[in-house]
Amino acid sequence: MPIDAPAEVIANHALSTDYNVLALAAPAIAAAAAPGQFVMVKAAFGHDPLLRRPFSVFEVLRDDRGTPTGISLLNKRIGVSTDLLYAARPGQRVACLGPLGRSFTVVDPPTEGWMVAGGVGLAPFVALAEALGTRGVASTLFYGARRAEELFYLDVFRRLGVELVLTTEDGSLGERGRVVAPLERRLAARAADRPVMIYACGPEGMLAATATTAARFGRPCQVSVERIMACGLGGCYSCVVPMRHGHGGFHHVRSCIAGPVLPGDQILWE
Amino acid sequence: MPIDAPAEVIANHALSTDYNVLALAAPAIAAAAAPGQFVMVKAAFGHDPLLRRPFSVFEVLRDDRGTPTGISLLNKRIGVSTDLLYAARPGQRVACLGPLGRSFTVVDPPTEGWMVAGGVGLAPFVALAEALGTRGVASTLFYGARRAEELFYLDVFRRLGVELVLTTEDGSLGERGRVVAPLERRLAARAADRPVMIYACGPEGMLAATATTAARFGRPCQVSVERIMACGLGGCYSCVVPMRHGHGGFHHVRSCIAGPVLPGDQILWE
Amino acid sequence: MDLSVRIGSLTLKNPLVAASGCFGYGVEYAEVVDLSSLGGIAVKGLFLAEREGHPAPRIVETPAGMLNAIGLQGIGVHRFIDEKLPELRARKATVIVNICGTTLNEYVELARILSDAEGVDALELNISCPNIKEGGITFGCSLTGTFDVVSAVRKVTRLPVVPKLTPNVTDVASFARAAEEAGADAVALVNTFLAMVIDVETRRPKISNVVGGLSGPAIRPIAVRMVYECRQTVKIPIVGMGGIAEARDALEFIIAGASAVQVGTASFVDPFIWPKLLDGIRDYMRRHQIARIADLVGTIDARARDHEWTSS
Amino acid sequence: MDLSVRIGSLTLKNPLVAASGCFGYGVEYAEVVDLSSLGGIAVKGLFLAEREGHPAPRIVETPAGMLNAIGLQGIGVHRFIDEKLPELRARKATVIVNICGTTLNEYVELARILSDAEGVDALELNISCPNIKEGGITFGCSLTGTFDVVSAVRKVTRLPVVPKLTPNVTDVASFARAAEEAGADAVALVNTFLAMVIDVETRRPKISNVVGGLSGPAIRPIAVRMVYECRQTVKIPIVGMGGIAEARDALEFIIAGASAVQVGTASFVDPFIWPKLLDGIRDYMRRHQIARIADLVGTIDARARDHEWTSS
Ligand SMILES: Cc1cc2nc3c(=O)[nH]c(=O)nc-3n(C[C@H](O)[C@H](O)[C@H](O)COP(=O)(O)OP(=O)(O)OC[C@H]3O[C@@H](n4cnc5c(N)ncnc54)[C@H](O)[C@@H]3O)c2cc1C
Ligand SMILES: Cc1cc2nc3c(=O)[nH]c(=O)nc-3n(C[C@H](O)[C@H](O)[C@H](O)COP(=O)(O)OP(=O)(O)OC[C@H]3O[C@@H](n4cnc5c(N)ncnc54)[C@H](O)[C@@H]3O)c2cc1C
Ligand SMILES: Cc1cc2nc3c(=O)[nH]c(=O)nc-3n(C[C@H](O)[C@H](O)[C@H](O)COP(=O)(O)O)c2cc1C
Ligand SMILES: Cc1cc2nc3c(=O)[nH]c(=O)nc-3n(C[C@H](O)[C@H](O)[C@H](O)COP(=O)(O)O)c2cc1C
Ligand code: FES
Ligand code: FES
Repeated sequence: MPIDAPAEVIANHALSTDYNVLALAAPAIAAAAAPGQFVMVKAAFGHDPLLRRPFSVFEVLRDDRGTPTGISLLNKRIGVSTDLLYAARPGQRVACLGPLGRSFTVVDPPTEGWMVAGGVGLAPFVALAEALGTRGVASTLFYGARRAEELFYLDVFRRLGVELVLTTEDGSLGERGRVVAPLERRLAARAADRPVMIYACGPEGMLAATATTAARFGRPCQVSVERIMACGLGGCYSCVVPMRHGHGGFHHVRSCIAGPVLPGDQILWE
Repeated sequence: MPIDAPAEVIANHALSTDYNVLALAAPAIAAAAAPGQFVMVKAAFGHDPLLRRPFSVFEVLRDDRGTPTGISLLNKRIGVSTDLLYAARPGQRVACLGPLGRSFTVVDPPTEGWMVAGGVGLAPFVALAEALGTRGVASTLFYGARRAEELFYLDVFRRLGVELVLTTEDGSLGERGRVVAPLERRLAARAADRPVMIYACGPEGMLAATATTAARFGRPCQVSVERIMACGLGGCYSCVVPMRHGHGGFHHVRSCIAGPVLPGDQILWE
Repeated sequence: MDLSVRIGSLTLKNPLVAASGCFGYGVEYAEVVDLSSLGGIAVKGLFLAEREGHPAPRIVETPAGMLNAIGLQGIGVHRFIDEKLPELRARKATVIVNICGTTLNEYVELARILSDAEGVDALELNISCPNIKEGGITFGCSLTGTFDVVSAVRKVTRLPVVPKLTPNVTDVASFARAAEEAGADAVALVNTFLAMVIDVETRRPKISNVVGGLSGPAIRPIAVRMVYECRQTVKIPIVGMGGIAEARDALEFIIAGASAVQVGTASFVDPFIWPKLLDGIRDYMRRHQIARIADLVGTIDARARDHEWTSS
Repeated sequence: MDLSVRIGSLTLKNPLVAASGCFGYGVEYAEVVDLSSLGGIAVKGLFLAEREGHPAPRIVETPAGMLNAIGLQGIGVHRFIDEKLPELRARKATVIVNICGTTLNEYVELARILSDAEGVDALELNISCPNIKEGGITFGCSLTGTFDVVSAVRKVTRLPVVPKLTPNVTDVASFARAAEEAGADAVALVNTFLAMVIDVETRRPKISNVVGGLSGPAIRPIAVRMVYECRQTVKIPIVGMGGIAEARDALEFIIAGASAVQVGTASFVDPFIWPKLLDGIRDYMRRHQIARIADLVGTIDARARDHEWTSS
């Protein structure tokens, strides 16, 4: 059952002029959250902005004894609510409902976990990398952004023993170009290798490319999709994704309850 | 010309669970403000709450050299914007437009200045008391509230040499009852005395009683009325007060530009 | 304290109903809300057949409101009866089924099928959805269409029949009257306002269907006025809605003339809203010494505070 | 960059017009706004005679909007011409006079008087004020009423005639067409939505007139849709308004089909809004390489992103 916490802002670290990490006191949500799940956050009082906004659980925060105390969000400013979350101050409260949605399915060795992140699509992967690490799964993060300064938390992934494959659009760090390119090469190179589960989160085009590439190499792929959501609970049917079924048909599933993590090969990409 | 300042909150002192004094950095407004004028304040971003709210200039704040640096507002929580202003934190900005409206006419000796304040109607009188003091006018503040804890800034008035006549509804300080009673007695007692200008601010009923009483004793009376205002500049015609004219007729004047200070004897009280 | 509300032969245990399209089929909320604690649940609009609705984006936020054009995605009446109704019954929900057709016969057919199903408590006729081209609102925007569909459904069911009116008309009260004359047990209003948001950068509408329906607090003052107008016109109960987000808002509709209210958009923002609304209403009744919520309905004191004045 | 806009024989220097009733007679704002920098000023609605309007409270705030029932307080056309027009002329304002009558003859009379006055640039016919009982909106809610009043005024004036339409109708585009057929040079829309707010503690309406007109950002998506519908229906220019608070909002109306826009409520919140709006529009035109604002009008790309799907 989701919890609605009037979560206090514990800390707000600006990572850049667009990105910040917002730490929220929400022990019950933190204790229940699985990698890939999200929360619905209301950033302001009053009716403008009106609706909550969906955010992946970025980190599960813990006290010295390892007890979950809260969660953090990786926030990217793109509009009114994300602006407010960027400017949030410690002490302030934001309504935070969760954890919601279907999480990533965490694999076991010998299967490897390959994470593919584009920009703010990094958000679910700290938690996933931890879960993979706990199970002893060898993991790789393919992570692309516009430029070096927008590749965040690399040390955290390194500390978790995650192999990093980085790309930037301007070539300022890692390979120049899109993140799907090295993924594809790696898949091609290791076609006959150990089993791999691919996890992807990022812009729709990147997800489609990742899913298609994975399918081409016969690898399973879980993608976390992003849709505009009003309720996050299956009530409004705003967040649908067309999923193939039967003989060329499709149906619309609600990504808030059937997802946000969905099997990449079943999505009817535009 | 009114100034629209994105005024930074310098300090916020809670006086009680309902009242606070909010200090705003707004040098240009502070320099221009006259006693009884008001500012239009927008307490939140976004469109809910939508409109600005009118507030009297409570204090003109000055630096060590006496240069105006800002103003303070005496705020009473009664709804959404006043709640937000009660909770405002230093560093935050509120849009503040002013100074607006017609100020009190400050008299000269030997005329005395009698101020009549009900509750938050105290707001314009710190500034007025200072102005009267500067001119050497002997002044008295008749000040009523619900209870002792809601009689604020008494020391400030004492320091300004203002005689205090206090009333509380529960009798916890000063006379029990409404503030117009001692005013009336004083008027009756001093009917043949020196000239007096009466200034009143507070609930409509108190204003009407003050104006009627003043008129009965043939004393001039300036009242600061409170109307719901959308613009504060004469644009919307929302803030009207019916003023007598001619032969039993009346017309509606806009209290934001013709007031908020109006001659008490010309208002058509309900 | 008596919170119960009568709609035709049906008694709701309290005036709070989940609005159609905003609460799935009810079962989605079973973890979050005690479904039996609600006055009723108006389930998502159902056609005879399954429908996939419009492609995303289906909603866009607007100042104090939102636009939606879901396109009535739904599982169809048969799967609803087989897959959802049993759970709703098991959870003791009061079930109001919102039905949509493209022809009069579809409404009649749906009404027949649902009248035979165990656990349906009332029918809400959606003749006001702005988001589909055929049927629906074409009935709701014509007085004879409204009259015809209500009387046709009336003939085939003993369930309470509650047509849901569109606010996109000049005189909503005349539609309430047509519904009353056709035998409706109550009228529900308002559905959403036809509206549009354009992305100026791409010059494309922000939702796939170009236009959608505006709901949420933004529309509340218009909806309250419409309920008030209908209350002056018809005798049957009114189910009021549009932007209710607090107990005070629900009370506004009740005082304007609604016997029951529905909440849609606000339950997206706060799915735990229901007990808060109920507590707020109870608190109000206590403070105002109102023993029966029915006694509050339509008690607005609407004497204009004054005539118009012309200068003397 | 060409920001000019043509309305009949009149050229506005830019598309930004102060909305009637929200800018007094213009002169109130002379200290705050360079009146000559506006595309135009629609002055407060004028009757032949002076009127005192409704008693306070005349407004109440609502979510992202406000209700008003001023009751058309005003100084009457003669005092306007004597006392305000000269200053407006001196300040080089483009003056659009919003006129109201209780009978068709009053509109005609007003039009005649104003056509003879030096400095009036256009007439906006207020046939849509929801806040007065007689006249006004009774014309605006009837197609023949709209046609009749526009053609009657048309006959007596060479000034551009711009009827202002009410949104409280089922099909606003049909009213735009009636206005066009009657010889209007443009239509302006929307006026406010009839609405109501009740104080639940007293059970009295929050404004003295019981009902009032809703304006502000809350209504914007409905207003944009209506402008879009009218654009599909008439050829004459449209003056769009309803909730514009940012350049982006103004652009939305223009892309939907408005040649000019008016701003009302938002200028209460920010009286210094005008240069900000203009800068925002200029910036947009620069970014999108639009040389003439006229080229942007009605350029919405409104192909529905998809047909409706039914399950396979
Ligand atoms: C499951 C999920 C997880 C997400 N996780 C993160 C995350 O960890 N960090 C992060 O920065 N962002 C995340 N997002 C995206 C985030 O929800 C949007 O950036 C945010 O809603 C934008 O809000 P806004 O008020 O700033 O934008 P607005 O000003 O409202 O609009 C700007 C744009 O944001 C998008 N948007 C608006 N409302 C929603 C909504 N309710 N849901 C989705 N998109 C919307 C629209 O495309 C719109 O054009 C996630 C989205 C989903 C669906
Ligand atoms: C010239 C003038 C000076 C004022 N000075 C002060 C002051 O120094 N300190 C102070 O605490 N209050 C002052 N007020 C009153 C103050 O403006 C209201 O308390 C405030 O607007 C309420 O806003 P809200 O959002 O909290 O209330 P809301 O939640 O909007 O409504 C609560 C009630 O407040 C009143 N109100 C709402 N909007 C306005 C408005 N725009 N103008 C006036 N009343 C309104 C209404 O009666 C309403 O029922 C003054 C009012 C005027 C006209
Ligand atoms: C996402 C969404 C879907 C809706 N679907 C339906 C529907 O299927 N049938 C219907 O009669 N009304 C539907 N409505 C309208 C609501 O039931 C309600 O009339 C409207 O939203 C106003 O109430 P609110 O402001 O509380 O949301 C829908 C509204 C929304 C927001
Ligand atoms: C306080 C107020 C007074 C108004 N008076 C008039 C009027 O006299 N004549 C008129 O045609 N419209 C009048 N209107 C309507 C506005 O001109 C405009 O159509 C409406 O407010 C929508 O625009 P907005 O949302 O930008 O305010 C008035 C609106 C307000 C808020
Ligand atoms: S967000 Fe409401 S159904 Fe998914
Ligand atoms: S507040 Fe707008 S005219 Fe006074």
